Amino acid sequence: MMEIISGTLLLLGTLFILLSAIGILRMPDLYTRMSATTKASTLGIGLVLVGTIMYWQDFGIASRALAIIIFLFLTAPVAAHIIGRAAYFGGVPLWDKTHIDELKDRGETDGDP
Amino acid sequence: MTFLLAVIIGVLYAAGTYLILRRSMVKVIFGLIFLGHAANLMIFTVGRLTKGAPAFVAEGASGLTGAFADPLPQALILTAIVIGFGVQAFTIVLFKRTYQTLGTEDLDEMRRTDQLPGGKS
Amino acid sequence: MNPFLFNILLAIAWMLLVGEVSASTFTAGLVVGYLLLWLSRAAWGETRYFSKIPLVVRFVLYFLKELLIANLKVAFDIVTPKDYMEPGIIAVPLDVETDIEITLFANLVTLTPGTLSLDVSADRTTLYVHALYVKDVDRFRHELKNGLEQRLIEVMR
Amino acid sequence: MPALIALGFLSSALAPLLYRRFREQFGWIAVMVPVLMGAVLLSHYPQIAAGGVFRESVPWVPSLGVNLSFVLDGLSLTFAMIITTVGAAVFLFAGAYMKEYEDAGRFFLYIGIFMTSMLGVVLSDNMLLMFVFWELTSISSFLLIGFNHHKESSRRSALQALLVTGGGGLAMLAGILVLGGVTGTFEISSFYDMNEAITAHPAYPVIVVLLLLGAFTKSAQFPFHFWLPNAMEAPTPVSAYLHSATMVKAGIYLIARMNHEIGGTALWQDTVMVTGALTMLLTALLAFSQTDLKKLLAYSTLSVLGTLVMLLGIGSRLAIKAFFIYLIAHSLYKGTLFLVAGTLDHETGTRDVTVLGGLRRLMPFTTVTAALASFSMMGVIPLVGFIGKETVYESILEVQSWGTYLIIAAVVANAFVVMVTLLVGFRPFWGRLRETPKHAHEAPLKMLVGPGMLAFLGLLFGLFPDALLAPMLEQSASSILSETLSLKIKLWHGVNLVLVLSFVTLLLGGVVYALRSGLLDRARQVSLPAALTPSGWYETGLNGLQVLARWQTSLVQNGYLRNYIIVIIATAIFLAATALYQAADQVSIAPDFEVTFYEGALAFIIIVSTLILMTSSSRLKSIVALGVLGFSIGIIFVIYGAPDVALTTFAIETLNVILFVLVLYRLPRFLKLSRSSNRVRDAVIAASVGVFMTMIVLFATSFELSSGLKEYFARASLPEGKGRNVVNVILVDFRAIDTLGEITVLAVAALGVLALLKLRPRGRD
Amino acid sequence: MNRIIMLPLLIPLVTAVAMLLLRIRVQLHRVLNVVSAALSGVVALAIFSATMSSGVLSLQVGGWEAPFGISLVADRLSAVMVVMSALIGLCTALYSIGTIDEDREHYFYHPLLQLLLMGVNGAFLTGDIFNLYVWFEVMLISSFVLLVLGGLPQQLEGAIKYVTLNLLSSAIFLAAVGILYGMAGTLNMADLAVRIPLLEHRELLTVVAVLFMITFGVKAAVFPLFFWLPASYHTPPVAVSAVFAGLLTKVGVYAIMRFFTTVFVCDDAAFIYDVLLWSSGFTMVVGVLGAVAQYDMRKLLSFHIISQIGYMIFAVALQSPLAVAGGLFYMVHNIVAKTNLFYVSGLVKRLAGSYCLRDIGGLYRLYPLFGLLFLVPALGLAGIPPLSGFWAKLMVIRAGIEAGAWGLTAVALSVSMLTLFSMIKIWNEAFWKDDPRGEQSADRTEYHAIGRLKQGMIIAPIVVLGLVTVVFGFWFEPFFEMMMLVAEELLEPARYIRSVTGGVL
Amino acid sequence: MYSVILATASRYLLMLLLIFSVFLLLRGHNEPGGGFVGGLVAAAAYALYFIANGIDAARRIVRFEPLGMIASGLLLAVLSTLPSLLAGKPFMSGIWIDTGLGPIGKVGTPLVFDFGVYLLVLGITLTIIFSLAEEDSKS
Amino acid sequence: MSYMEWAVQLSVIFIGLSILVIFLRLVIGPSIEDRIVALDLLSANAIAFIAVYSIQKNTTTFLDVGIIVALLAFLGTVAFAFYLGRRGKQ
Ligand code: NA
Ligand code: NA
Repeated sequence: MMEIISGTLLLLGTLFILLSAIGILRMPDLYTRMSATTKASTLGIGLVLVGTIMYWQDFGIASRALAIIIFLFLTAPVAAHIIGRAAYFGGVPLWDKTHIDELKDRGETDGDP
Repeated sequence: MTFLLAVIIGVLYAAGTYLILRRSMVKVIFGLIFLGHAANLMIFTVGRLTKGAPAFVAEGASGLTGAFADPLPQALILTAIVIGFGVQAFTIVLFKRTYQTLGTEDLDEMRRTDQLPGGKS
Repeated sequence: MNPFLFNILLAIAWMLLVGEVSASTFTAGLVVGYLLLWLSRAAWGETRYFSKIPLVVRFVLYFLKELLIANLKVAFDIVTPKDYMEPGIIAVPLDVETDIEITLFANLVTLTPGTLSLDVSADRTTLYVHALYVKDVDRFRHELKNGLEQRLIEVMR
Repeated sequence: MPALIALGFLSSALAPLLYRRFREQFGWIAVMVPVLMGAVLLSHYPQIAAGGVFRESVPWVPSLGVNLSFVLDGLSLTFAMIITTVGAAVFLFAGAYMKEYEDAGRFFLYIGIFMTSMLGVVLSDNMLLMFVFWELTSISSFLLIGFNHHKESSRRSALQALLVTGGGGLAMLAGILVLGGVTGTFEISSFYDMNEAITAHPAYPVIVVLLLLGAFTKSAQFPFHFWLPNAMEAPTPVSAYLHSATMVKAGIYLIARMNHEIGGTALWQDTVMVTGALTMLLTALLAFSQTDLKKLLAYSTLSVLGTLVMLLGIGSRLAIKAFFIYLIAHSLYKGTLFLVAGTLDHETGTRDVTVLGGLRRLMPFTTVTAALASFSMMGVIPLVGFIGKETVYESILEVQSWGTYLIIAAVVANAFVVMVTLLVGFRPFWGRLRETPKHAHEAPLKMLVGPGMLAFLGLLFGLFPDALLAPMLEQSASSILSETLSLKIKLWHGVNLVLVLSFVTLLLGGVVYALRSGLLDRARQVSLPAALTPSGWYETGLNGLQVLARWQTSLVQNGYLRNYIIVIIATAIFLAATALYQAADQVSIAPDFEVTFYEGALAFIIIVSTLILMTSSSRLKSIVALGVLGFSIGIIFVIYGAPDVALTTFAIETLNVILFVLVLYRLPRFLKLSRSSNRVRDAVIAASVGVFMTMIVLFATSFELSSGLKEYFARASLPEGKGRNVVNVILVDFRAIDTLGEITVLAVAALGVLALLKLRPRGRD
Repeated sequence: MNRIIMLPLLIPLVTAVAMLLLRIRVQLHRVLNVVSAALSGVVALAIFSATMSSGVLSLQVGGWEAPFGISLVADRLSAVMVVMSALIGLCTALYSIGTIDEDREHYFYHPLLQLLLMGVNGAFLTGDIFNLYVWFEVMLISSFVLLVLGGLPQQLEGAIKYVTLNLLSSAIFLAAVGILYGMAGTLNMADLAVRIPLLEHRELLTVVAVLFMITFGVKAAVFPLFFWLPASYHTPPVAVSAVFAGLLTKVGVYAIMRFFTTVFVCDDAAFIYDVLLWSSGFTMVVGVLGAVAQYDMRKLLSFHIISQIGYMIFAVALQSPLAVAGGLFYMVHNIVAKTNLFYVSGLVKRLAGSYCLRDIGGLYRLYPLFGLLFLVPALGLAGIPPLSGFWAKLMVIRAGIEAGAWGLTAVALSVSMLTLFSMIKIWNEAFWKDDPRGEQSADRTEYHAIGRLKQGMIIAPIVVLGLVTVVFGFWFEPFFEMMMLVAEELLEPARYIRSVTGGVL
Repeated sequence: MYSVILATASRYLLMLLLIFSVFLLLRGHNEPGGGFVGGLVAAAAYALYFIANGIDAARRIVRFEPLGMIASGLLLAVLSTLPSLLAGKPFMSGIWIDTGLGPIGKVGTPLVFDFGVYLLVLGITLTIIFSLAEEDSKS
Repeated sequence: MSYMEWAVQLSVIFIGLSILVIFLRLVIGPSIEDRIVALDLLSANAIAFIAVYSIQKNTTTFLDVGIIVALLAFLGTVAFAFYLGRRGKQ
């Protein structure tokens, strides 16, 4: 039973990962790529790791896998944020169909502390 | 995979060699890093490969049995990697200082310490 | 004494009683301790330690749901050849105030697919969000504020 | 004798101190050393004359066959007496002559070292010991020739003398070592009886050539003669002592000393004789156009040295007898004349014969001394020079095959020597008085005693040759020849062919002298082109050496880092490929071709990111590629069961990124700097390295490795190393000292970074 | 007793750590440096006498028996080298006090010197081929930092080449160690010596040997692998140049000796000896011609290092006891004389204001005794009897003649001529020639500005090393016997192997 | 380049990473990890903090002079060799004490050695990063 | 072949494919930010691979590597962003 759940989680997770990979290839600009795929992969890894926890059913493994999940959920958005911000202020162009940009008018960052 | 690794090692050595022959200092650093990777992989491969069986003694066992990866090349590589890191960090900073001081990163312009005074070659 | 700290002390006590120093006994001690503390919550007077835990759990569940739905939406867009996206960068006025609140909110926004926190204004009153599906700007703003931000404030304060 | 040598060096070392203290009277102090040494050696005269030989040996480096072995026999006593006698005269003379030099104390140090070393050469009974002293004479000669070191010509001449004699010395060293290899010993007395064994040995020609190179350079034989006239840059006492009476005779001493041991063959005798004869004739002719007193004397010295060598080459009993008489005669009169030249220079301020004249009234004693020596030099009865020349002619006439040529050459050479004598010994004193830079008057006593004594000895030996010279010469000659001689030396042989030749010589000399002033200018013009003269060869060689050195250095050390790398790599590949080729028939490979999907993907990623890195001109792109590469390699370590290595790889890759990021944007964008031809060349080199390493890996993994170590670590890690992570146990326990070294490297690297970034140059060395 | 072997590693390390903890007290660094160097000297002598009397000392670090852990081994060769490193260490510690500026001292000059010595000693004492790599790296990184310390443009420029080429050689070393382990399954030198002759798959042995030879050849600066040396050795402060000149290349020579006489003794090594012989001839000639071309005193001396390495390699490759002993003594003598000449060059700079021989002169007139201090090492280096170099030359030449290596012997002799020539060039230019800038005052130089104590610290090492050169020359017999004992032991690796493996293997 | 999001996150991540680094150090003898990786992770934590908050802030939170860490790390490594000498065992032999404390387990000189490695690696990495960053912020 | 084995095999293939696709984005860029995002994603894939591989090889030791990868990948990304911020300022 656990094997079935675990195996399915693995497949589901890796599928999400593959999806995000296709996403990063297909999406039109950097922001849409990031927007779409960073978390897809985060979710995918999460699922894979849950599958791993199910498979081993060992506390030590579970704690390590959980640590990875927690860490990923903590860091992935931060990473996406700073790259996105750097890209925006560094002049990486938006997709043509981006119909609204409320940041453009402000145009300055909050600077160094 | 041994074959593939041998090819990878060859590629890394070739790339490292090519890069340390460049005139740009940064490329030379990349070349040295490549040579380091190549040497580490080489030690690893030549020490014979064992897939997926790290040299950890299981709980309750007193020693390793069955197939397991040779721990010695790993220890050697670890030492070499760490040493390589230290040396590389120093080298990177050295190159940076050199660039700042001499105002060029073209190695062809760094020939004064070799040349005979007044002589051109 | 802070009930949280005491909970930890209880867990350690449990560990010693069981006579096994391990992570699993410690976790068990935590759960047992929480239950005991909850049972005797009257003794602790005015504290939000006990109402917080269920709130957090609810928030996490809400978030996971949002995550899954948004992911599927994006996934659909990825695997189908036609693009349904109408991306834009929206300024979202913030009600959250402290660093940790802002950070959490921004991160949660980012984690939900389709949105990405690009920047926080220097006066910390506005979050700029890049979103994939912005049909109506004001509605988008409203949903974000009433949904995620409101629940977050609940948990945090 | 070791004590005597030690005393010599010790007293030399004291000279500068004593000189400072007793400046005025130093000549009298200095002269005590040669006098004392001479006296000590002379005290053995009775026994030596009776055929005794004194040997003393103190082990020095016995394992190498080098001992402080000394021998005092007739031959060495003769030379030793020349050294001490002329030494005494020169020291006394120099005490006054050198006063105008500020560092005269050092002069006595050097000349003292020289004298002692020279005594060492002639007293050594060990070839290597002799070589040691030999080299010391070269060095002290160098220091003395360059004594006027502010003059460039002095420095050049000193260097020239050192290089020529030093180079010959090295050949001699090789010869000695080969000889030692043949005989098994370096003790000269030990191979006294080995002549047959040595001459029959296949290495014999090598020995002869090498030893003679040493002798000929030291004794300034053609074509190595050119350094000697140039050595006249030295203060005159040095010229009198080293470059006329003693040091230049070291080579002659060597030939004489070795004659019995390795001579007797056509190779030895003919080489020596022909070289000597050539030197005798050519250098005498070269004297023709000289005007400097010392140069004139130097060329006549060369001619005499040639004669002496030639006599040794003739090697007959008569020739050896002539050799000794001529040797002594020459040392006495030439020493005198050099000192006279020194006196003239000192008193008049010039050494140019063409501007000197009529000094006989102002310098009567010098005039007499010069005349005495000159008569001896010209071979006029009753001076010892007369006997010398008579015997020389006599012995040449005995020579069978070459005799006629040799006698003509000898007469011509001697005629030129006569010319020199007339120029140096008479012309400055006779005729009308001429203006000189300094106002001349008679030299002080200290400068007169030495030359006077030497000249007087020449007369004495001429008058009583049989009593004074014969006994010692008998013993000397028997050191050279294998038989005991009984010599009779007579002043007057009666009227015979030899006497006629003596007259012809004088007559011819007079004619040459008379013709000289008319021909002088023309003679100067016909100087040979540099390419044809040995000194030209020397100059060309020296310049060529410099040019070659510069060319080679700028070729090899060209400053291009990549050239250096290419050479190193090419050398490695060439040698390794050669080695591999030699073992090619045994090589076999059995690679494992099995590849899973993810391994293939990994390899693909590694190779593509490598290509990106090699071609990219964007810095950041390169670093991203480097990151991908590092992570991929890390994954390989994961796949093959090396989690610790993988961890470390990941950690270091990330730190590298941080480092690069902090450093990189200070650096310029990559430029394509190399020419495309260079790129092709580099690609070929790189590819060969890659192929080579791939092959090595395949070969090395073609068989099972049975390493007891792997199993041992697996067994001992937990029970003895107390750890389950075998790799970590190796790192912190089994091979902890590796790790200690490793962290030391890290610490130093950090210090280096700190110093590089914080310590700013302030223009120090 | 054999525990004493670790002290040449520990003493410098502990000293360096102490210095780093006491960072501000630079004066204390100086004292510590000297004390530590002196202590190392005592230890080195103790090790030396122990190896002379009771044979090979070995220490299994961590108590792990031989091929499994790492062995430190002191045989006579190692002991001699450790003594030399201590001597140079002590002299340089003194000389540094007189010549190193306080900025550099503040940026770890003294601890770096100690760690350099630690690396050098480690290389001399280790009995494990990978551990040798580690000590090489310790030595290298210390030398890198010492080389650039101060950050002058020419230092940086020289360091770029020095660093790159040495890293290249390290990469080759690492590869060679890896392949060797892959073939023989061990890293212990004694164990390797036992296993290599018995290997079944030996086709790569010569290739591995070539790689090792290239690595050590680069370190030793043999032809054509020496380029890093003349590019850099003249750029750092002269005390650093001196210790580099004395010790670093000799570590390469030591490694060649060790590897190709103890570890790698089989028919496959014949190829290496041939290559070494060829290389030695070129090394002698190219090095000395390089010196002839130079007018910068330190550059001139640097090229001479190369030339003299040629003699050592020549001797080592001949492999007879006399040759090896000769090569060894050549090395010992050269360490002393060459270091001393660099010290002298520093003094020349401080007295005359420049290293460039064209620009200076008149030293002999002003400082005649200094002339003597120069002549001793210079003539010693040129092999003028009875100074140390004469015996070294004598042994090597004799060994060459005995081996019938006529051509190379002739080369060696001619090169010694050119050595003399370039030493005399220094003498003529710096000492005898008048100063081209006109008369200089004798007491207004950089040297006279530094005070009595520092002056003494400059002079003392020059005098000490000069005396060593003289003592070697005059009392050569005991040293000769010593060198022969060392060579015999080296050529008879069984004793080394027995000591390390305890006779187990 | 300051981002309130990154700065806030870095404060929490710092603690997380530091704990993890100690964890890696302590069980490196039995599981993957060890002093070297532990030290690198700790350094990474401070590096992160530096990037998020600037060099001065990072300097402030590192309580010890990095150079001192290097020296102490080396010192510890050297000191770990002393017990073997006092116990009369071969140089650098491991000496072990059983603490009886479950997760900590046996404590021995190799652990002390590994801790030395940890400190040193942390020290050198900080030295390198901080001095580069300082030079960077100066110009 | 059990379901689990089958699932693991397939998962590895998914990850492998995904890695190749992401790598393609890394190669083509076009902006440096694209490459950095791709690199970040690659390391996420590496974590997944490590998890699946540890099941395939039935060893648990690799999971620790996963933690480190997660951690360091983040740091790397931050460092790149730091650089980009610097570059933007210049
Ligand atoms: Na991430
Ligand atoms: Na570890």
